[in-house]
Amino acid sequence: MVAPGFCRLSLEAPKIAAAARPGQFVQVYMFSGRRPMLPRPFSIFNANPGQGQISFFIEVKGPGTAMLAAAKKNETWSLLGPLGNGFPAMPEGSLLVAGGAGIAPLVFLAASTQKERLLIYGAPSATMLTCPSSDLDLPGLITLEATEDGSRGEKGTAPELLAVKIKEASAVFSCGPCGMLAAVKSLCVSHGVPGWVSVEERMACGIGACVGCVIKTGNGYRRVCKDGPVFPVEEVVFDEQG
Amino acid sequence: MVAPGFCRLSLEAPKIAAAARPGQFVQVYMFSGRRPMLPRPFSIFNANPGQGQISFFIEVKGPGTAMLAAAKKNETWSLLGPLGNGFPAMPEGSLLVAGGAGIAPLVFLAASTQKERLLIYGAPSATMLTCPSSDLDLPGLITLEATEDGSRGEKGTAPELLAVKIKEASAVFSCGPCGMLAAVKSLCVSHGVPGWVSVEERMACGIGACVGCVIKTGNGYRRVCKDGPVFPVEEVVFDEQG
Amino acid sequence: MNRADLNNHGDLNLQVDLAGIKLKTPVLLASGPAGYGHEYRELLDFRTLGAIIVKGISLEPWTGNLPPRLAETSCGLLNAVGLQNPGVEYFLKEDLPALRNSGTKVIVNVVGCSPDEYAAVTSRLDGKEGIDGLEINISCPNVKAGGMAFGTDPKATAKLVEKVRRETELPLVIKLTPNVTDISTVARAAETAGADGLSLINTLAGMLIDTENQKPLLGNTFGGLSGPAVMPVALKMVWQAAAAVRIPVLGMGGINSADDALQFIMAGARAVAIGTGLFYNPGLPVEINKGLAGYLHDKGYNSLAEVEGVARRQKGAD
Amino acid sequence: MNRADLNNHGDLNLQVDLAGIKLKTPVLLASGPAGYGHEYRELLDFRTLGAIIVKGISLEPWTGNLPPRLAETSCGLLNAVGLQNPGVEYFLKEDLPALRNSGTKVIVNVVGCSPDEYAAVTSRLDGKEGIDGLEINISCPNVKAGGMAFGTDPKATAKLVEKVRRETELPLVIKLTPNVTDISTVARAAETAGADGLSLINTLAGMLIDTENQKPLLGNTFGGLSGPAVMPVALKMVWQAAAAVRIPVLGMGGINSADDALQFIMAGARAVAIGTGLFYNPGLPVEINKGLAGYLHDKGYNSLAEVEGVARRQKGAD
Ligand SMILES: Cc1cc2nc3c(=O)[nH]c(=O)nc-3n(C[C@H](O)[C@H](O)[C@H](O)COP(=O)(O)OP(=O)(O)OC[C@H]3O[C@@H](n4cnc5c(N)ncnc54)[C@H](O)[C@@H]3O)c2cc1C
Ligand SMILES: Cc1cc2nc3c(=O)[nH]c(=O)nc-3n(C[C@H](O)[C@H](O)[C@H](O)COP(=O)(O)OP(=O)(O)OC[C@H]3O[C@@H](n4cnc5c(N)ncnc54)[C@H](O)[C@@H]3O)c2cc1C
Ligand SMILES: Cc1cc2nc3c(=O)[nH]c(=O)nc-3n(C[C@H](O)[C@H](O)[C@H](O)COP(=O)(O)O)c2cc1C
Ligand SMILES: Cc1cc2nc3c(=O)[nH]c(=O)nc-3n(C[C@H](O)[C@H](O)[C@H](O)COP(=O)(O)O)c2cc1C
Ligand code: FES
Ligand code: FES
Repeated sequence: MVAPGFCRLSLEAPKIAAAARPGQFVQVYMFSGRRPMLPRPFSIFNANPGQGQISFFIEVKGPGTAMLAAAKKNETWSLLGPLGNGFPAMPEGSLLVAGGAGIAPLVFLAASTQKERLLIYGAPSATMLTCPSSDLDLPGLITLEATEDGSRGEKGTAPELLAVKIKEASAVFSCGPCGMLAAVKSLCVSHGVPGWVSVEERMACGIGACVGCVIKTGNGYRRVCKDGPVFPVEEVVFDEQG
Repeated sequence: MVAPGFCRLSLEAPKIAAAARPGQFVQVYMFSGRRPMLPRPFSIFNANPGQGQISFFIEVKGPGTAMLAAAKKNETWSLLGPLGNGFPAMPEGSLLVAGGAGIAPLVFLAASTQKERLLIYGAPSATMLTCPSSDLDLPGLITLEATEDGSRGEKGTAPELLAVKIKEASAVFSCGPCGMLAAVKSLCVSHGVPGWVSVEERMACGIGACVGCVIKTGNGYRRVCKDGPVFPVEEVVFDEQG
Repeated sequence: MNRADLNNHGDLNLQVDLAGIKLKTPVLLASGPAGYGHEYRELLDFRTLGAIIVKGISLEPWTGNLPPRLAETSCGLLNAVGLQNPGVEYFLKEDLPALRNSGTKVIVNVVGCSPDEYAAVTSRLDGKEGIDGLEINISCPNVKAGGMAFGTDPKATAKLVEKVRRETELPLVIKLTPNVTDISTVARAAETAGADGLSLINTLAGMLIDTENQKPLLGNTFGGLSGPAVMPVALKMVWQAAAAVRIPVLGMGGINSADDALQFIMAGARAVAIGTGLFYNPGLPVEINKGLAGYLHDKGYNSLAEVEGVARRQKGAD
Repeated sequence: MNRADLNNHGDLNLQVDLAGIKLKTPVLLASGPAGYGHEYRELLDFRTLGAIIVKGISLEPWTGNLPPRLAETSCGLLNAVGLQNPGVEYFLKEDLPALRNSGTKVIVNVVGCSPDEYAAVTSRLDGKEGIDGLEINISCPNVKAGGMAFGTDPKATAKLVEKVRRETELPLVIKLTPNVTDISTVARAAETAGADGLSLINTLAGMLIDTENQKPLLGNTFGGLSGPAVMPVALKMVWQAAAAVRIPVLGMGGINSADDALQFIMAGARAVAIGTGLFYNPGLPVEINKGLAGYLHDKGYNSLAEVEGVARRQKGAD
């Protein structure tokens, strides 16, 4: 538990740790024919190939995440990964935009380089800025916090802050709730800044076989698990369904 | 765990302990819409009104009994009971015939009096005579063990031993597998000795409402949970279905 | 406001009118699991119930099916009780008097082997004090028509409902079977023939095999599946039935929480019934009432009517 | 003999002949969950499978349904993928070549909007190297007949099967939908029209509602229920279908263990398929093979044929 309803889970998984790229995810198997039944996907929050470890940053939402939050030391979990495409290489002067639990893949991304980069981290209020600040204490990373109620950092939403900062950005990398990503998309498009977003959808196989996890894109339905989870922001179609 | 696959579970349940009569049972609630879903019925093995405790003697068969066998100290379980009719009063010179896990209600019955009584306790082999001998160490109770492979006590089945002893018996009280109870029935009927058996059937409500737990009797289908679990042996119809 | 305080539901109105029966709350006991109510009255305060629907009653006593009659499945229960019941005369004499004082409305579930038998039971129940409505269980095999259930054929359903309708002025709820290709046509047939309401679903046909003994686990081979496993199937059929008719619908099938109950109401049900859930949690009806009241309170609604069918309106399904 | 040693099944014969397709083992991958096989080959040794049944293939590419397409239920999975697929030409060019070397037999699941489309797909697949049989999914909506699935009407089923039969000599397995009043008549219609085998069940129609957003959870409103929740329903339909026809039956629906698989075989199935189980346990097919071999060994049987339908014989159901 790092904050109420959130936990950081570290696992020994040398192969995944060695192969993982920022933006990729891992399926955690529950191995049961009842809820939680399907494997649960989590972004890789941190990968340490030296120690053979990876970690997740998990928000407890239902039975699967509750089980993981209750996991004890030395328990064994079955993992499949790394899965998905991951983010492209980040250019100098990139802007990372995280909403709430969407911080997970962006921390790994931020840690993957020492280039100049700025993280905008927004949430409705201070209590939802749950990522431990030690995880954000990365060489050369500047973090700007934003809360809608002004309880920490700037008062406002992450996209509002992005609107101010985007002019100086070479590229935008974002993860968070749909509404936020939609706002990020309009900003990127209107400013002509390339952007990438990591999106979520309910998954079954997690490996591209079942076509269950699609989202609407400009190129038709695309699989989040195999074609994503990272998509060029202009490709993703956000609508009320989201 | 008192033997592999068996456990003795003691619970604080003052009201049940005070009201319980031998042959009655308790429903243990699982409170879940998935297996183990339905409450599980167990005979009262021991009731101590003074200490407000009851105990069960449980054979692990599936998910429900496995959960109970794994129960930890200070856990709370929801119980409903005592349920069912229980055995009638036991006359001097009664014979108790137990097969395997069927020992549970007969130990409570044996402990309910100091009258002269004989317990025949049979199982396929010694490892299945699982009831701790301390529980059978009751004033005035004589226990005869029987195993089919002769690994402990007499070699033979409980009914074979009963056939020898029944002539001296005033009444027979029995619990165990169907095949054994059917043999007990023929012996009681042919010797004109009154007999009572505690039978089992899958239950849902446990209180007589759903008519799910019936067995075939000379008086039509009767509910094990409400009209039983103890029936006059001549009333029960044993057939291949059992 | 604390959820635990919601027992009296504050100002919230949980009352509903089901086919002319005024219910204090929208949570009923489904026919079967609670029998004729005697036993569960000790485990559950009946005054918190909208109504109890008693177990199916036939003209003469029925003996029911060979045991075993029950089996647990993955998130479900198979039963093959076979509608064992003591017959209508016994019910009137021995069960109804106690039900009159149980603190809730009483709906009697009616079964039969022929339209004449259904009609005869209905006629015997008509006008009896303490009976607030009838639920006609049309899942019984139509003996004259090869044993398929009445409720699998819209024409047989219509005939049966018309016949029963002539015998009583009592609110008439027709209980549909889910083992059909198209629930809408059966629902419409029942409405046109004079039903005041529909209830669904009855159990889904199923079976298990005991691989040790190499034979079906239930004495009757086939049984009816209920419990959480069937909930998505039940919800879909309630959605379809509510689209097909204008009379109110009583939804049931695997309801295990207030959220499940809300799903049925948002699909178009006027009220819900709990069957299998009672076995594993006799407090479930009370929990669901509290949960529904909590939901209305939290979202600022004044009555359940405001959410009835709301998911259908959003989808433009009406 | 240790269960763990049973990987090679010793002397035991797990081979079966399904509709003329010789299968190494009686455990197949059901159509859909494993797509066209590429991805699961890394998680599962296909040589242990009787066959892979690939995901439904139509004449032209189908785009499928609006997301969300998946939802978990109590012991079940709802899916509304909507048969998204790249069409038969793409399949032949991009998917079939890899399947030829996958180490197992290949059965292609065929879908369509009209009998003509089914026939056209069948004709394109006919005679292609590496295709061992076809499974005709008759759960698709019959667009010309009001959108009810072909498989809900015995006449529409017969017409469809006859038409497809004319296009190929390949073994033809007809995949039945469980959303029908009477599976027997559909099963017989398919047999009479020329089917070599039947497979069932496809998913049960169901839905869920998101009470937070007050709308159906799936983008398509309705979806198909699969997984352990449906197993007793599937088993009963396999039992009935096996009673109705002489051609072999491939059983599926919620199989989660070797004991489940045995139940289907004892009900009369020749072989079984695993769908949803693959998602939560990719090793399930291998486990089931081992479990079946272990059962045969422990009980002294030499082949699965000795237990096929054994629970039916005991009940005198044949
Ligand atoms: C590629 C990917 C990466 C993810 N990374 C993270 C992460 O790093 N940290 C984290 O906390 N969560 C992450 N998620 C979301 C996480 O997978 C879900 O919250 C989790 O599966 C919920 O399981 P549950 O059993 O606890 O809740 P459930 O009862 O299954 O669901 C609770 C609620 O969560 C939502 N939900 C469920 N599954 C998904 C899903 N696959 N995608 C989106 N929403 C879902 C639904 O609204 C549902 O009502 C990610 C999802 C995807 C697809
Ligand atoms: C009145 C009564 C008293 C009982 N007393 C005892 C007791 O003192 N100690 C004890 O160990 N067991 C007793 N039982 C049996 C016990 O209830 C079952 O073994 C238990 O419910 C199995 O639950 P499970 O989840 O472990 O296994 P499940 O998976 O539910 O069942 C495993 C196997 O046990 C059998 N079984 C399941 N339920 C019952 C049942 N209600 N009656 C008979 N067989 C069943 C079936 O063959 C089943 O295949 C009693 C049963 C009844 C009806
Ligand atoms: C043990 C049992 C007995 C039942 N008996 C009847 C009955 O007599 N008449 C009837 O219409 N439905 C009967 N049902 C069906 C239920 O009323 C209900 O429709 C079904 O179980 C689905 O709801 P549930 O999942 O909440 O149990 C019975 C169900 C069970 C489990
Ligand atoms: C995600 C998914 C996709 C499916 N796609 C198909 C399909 O394309 N064609 C078909 O005939 N059945 C399809 N099915 C049905 C399965 O083949 C199977 O009949 C059903 O899921 C029951 O088996 P199960 O419970 O083991 O999954 C699909 C099922 C799932 C879960
Ligand atoms: S989860 Fe199966 S394709 Fe993405
Ligand atoms: S278990 Fe319901 S009547 Fe006995």
